[in-house]
Order: sequence, then structure tokens, then C-alpha cells
Amino acid sequence: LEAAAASNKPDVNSIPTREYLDKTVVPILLDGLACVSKERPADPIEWLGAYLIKNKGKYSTE
Amino acid sequence: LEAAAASNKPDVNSIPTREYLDKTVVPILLDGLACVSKERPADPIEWLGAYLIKNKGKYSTE
Amino acid sequence: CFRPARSKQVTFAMMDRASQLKINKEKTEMLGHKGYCMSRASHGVSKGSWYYEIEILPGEAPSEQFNNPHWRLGWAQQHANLQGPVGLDPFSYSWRDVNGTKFHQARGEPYGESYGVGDVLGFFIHLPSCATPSLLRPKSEYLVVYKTLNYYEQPGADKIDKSNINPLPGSKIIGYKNGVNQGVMYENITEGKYYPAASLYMFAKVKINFGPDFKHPPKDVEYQPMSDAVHPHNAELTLADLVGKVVQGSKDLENETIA
Repeated sequence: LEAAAASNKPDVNSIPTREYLDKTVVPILLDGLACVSKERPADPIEWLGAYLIKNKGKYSTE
Repeated sequence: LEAAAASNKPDVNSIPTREYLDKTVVPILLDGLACVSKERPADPIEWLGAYLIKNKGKYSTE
Repeated sequence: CFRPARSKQVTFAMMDRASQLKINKEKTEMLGHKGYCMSRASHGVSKGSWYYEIEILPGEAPSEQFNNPHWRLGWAQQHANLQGPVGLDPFSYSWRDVNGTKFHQARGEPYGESYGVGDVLGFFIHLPSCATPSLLRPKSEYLVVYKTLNYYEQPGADKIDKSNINPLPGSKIIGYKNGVNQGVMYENITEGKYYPAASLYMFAKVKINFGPDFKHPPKDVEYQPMSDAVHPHNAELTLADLVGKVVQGSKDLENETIA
């Protein structure tokens, strides 16, 4: 029981898929997709990949 | 008549936003997000960005 | 799943207005009808800096006894009651023609200049990014109860948990009259998604302009025109679908493993 209480703090590796995505990549993707949709860059996949890597510092995931 | 048929193909820059996203980045993101949530890498944003750039060749946008 | 129909451009929302309000074919002009009632725009914003304009048009009263038009214009959330003026409840903020008074939770306070036919009002909103983007919030947070307003609520919006009404630090609304900044109208406003909103009294008339070309584009703030609100909106829908599919996929996988 104590062990259960200790592990109460959610480990990012054990939380369900939706929460995991919401906590990690969804916030930056919301902004990234809005930008792709507005900019319509020549190579959207490449552009979005570069956007993620460039802006990841703004989205700290704890 | 053939010319008309050819120009029937919608220009990717004029289609509405949701279809644009569906045609360009959604297919690779679907696979990328599934992989991220399975792998749970140390830096999910960086990982997804790299995934997009590495695998973009497999998703031709036509 | 249910999803509100949205036009591909930002306009007045045909489905998100008091039914007695008349809207033109382009969904840019609106004519009032007797008591105060409201229409929201088709798209809202939950993050960033945004701007739109409303021009005050001459009223179209059917007779002299109804020739008493008034306006309360501003920003409203989804929960704000359509059968009343903008600024009636915790979910909307407005600027009135008479005395330039501002309204929130039905309380009026001095704000800017008065305005009338021919004036172009600009409304700026700044919403710093909050910890939880709207897409990620549990649905229950959208259900809100505001006891005094239990008439004409939209379906599902009749139960409000006031504990969920929190201010968003750093947020603000600024009004402009013919390009002149009237000062900060409200700050630290209720968190959530905001829609441009106009409420009209009697047979008042307005024309709304979501940009990108404005009559008096503000020079003292950075903003996106409301016309660009289609992009974050579509990003939200797209991502909600994507996450839904990935979650479903991972569940199928689990079930297979268990089987």
C-alpha cells in the first residue's frame, strides 16, 4: 500500500496514451499545426519537423 | 476536356485548412504520434521532430 | 461525436446567435430586435493577441417608437447568454455606446468615450498561453452554472460550477474608437476561449470586420486579425482527431495483447 502511495506521482512512462501526448507533444503541435495551416510552406512535413526542434524549449514538459 | 480534367486536381494551396492538413502532415503525424506514445522517448518533441524529417520521404503529398 | 458546424471563414455565426437577430447573406451585418440580445462570431481564440472591428450603422426601426438603438460590444465565451447584452455574466465583457460605460457581470463602470452611428470600434484581446490548452481540458469544465441566468440557456450549459471560473493572469481587453486607444478595458479576465460578440438593443445595426484589412489597424499593439482564427481552430480539430485515433489504436493493441 505504501509502495502504491509512493508511486502515486505519475511516471511519464506509465500514464495512459492520451495524457502522455497531452503532456508532451500536443501543446507545441497545436501551435505548429496552426502555423503550417497559415503559412502553407513548400515542404510542410520538413517545416513542421524543424518547427518542433526549433521551438521545443518554449514547451517545458517538467 | 482533358485539360479541364487535369486542372480539376485541387491546388494544395487553395484547399480549405483542414483538408490541407489532412493531405500534408496528418498521415505522418498519425504514425509518429503512435510511435512516440509507444516508445516514450526521453525528449518526445525532439524525437517527433526528427521522426518527421527522417520519414517524410515515405509520405508523398502529391 | 458532435461538432459544431463552422464556416471556413470567420463571420457572425448563424447558429450561435439569438434567433431574433437578423444577419445578412455575407454574415457580416446584424440587425437587432427589441430587447438586448447577442451574436457571437463563428470562431473563438484561446491564446495570443487578436483584433477585430465593428462599424456602427444607422438603425432600421420600423417606426419612431422603436427608434432607440443601443450597442454593447466586445468579447464573450461560449457560455455567455445569448438572450442578453454582452457583459451580463462572468463570461463576457462589453463597451456600451451610452457614456462609453464598460460592463462585466452586469456591472457598469466608466471606461471610454461614448460612440454612435459612423464610429468604428476596435476590440483587442490578449490571452497569454495558459497551462492547459482548451483542447486538453476535460469536458466537465465546460459545464457551468450561473443561477440568475437560467432562462434561455443553451442545452448543456445550464449547470455551471462556479469553482471553475478562474482569472487568466496577464490577459487583457483594449477598446479602440476610430483608431484611438481607450485604455485597458479589463485585465485578468476569466480564462477560456473568447469570441467576438455584439449585442444590440432595439433595431440597432452593425457591420463586423474580422480583417485582415482594417479601417483603423492598431499601431500600438501586436495582433493577429480575427480572420486568422481559422488556423488555430483547425489545428485543434485536426489534433483532437489525431490523438483520438492514436489512443484508439493503442487500446486496440492492448486488447489484442490481453486476448
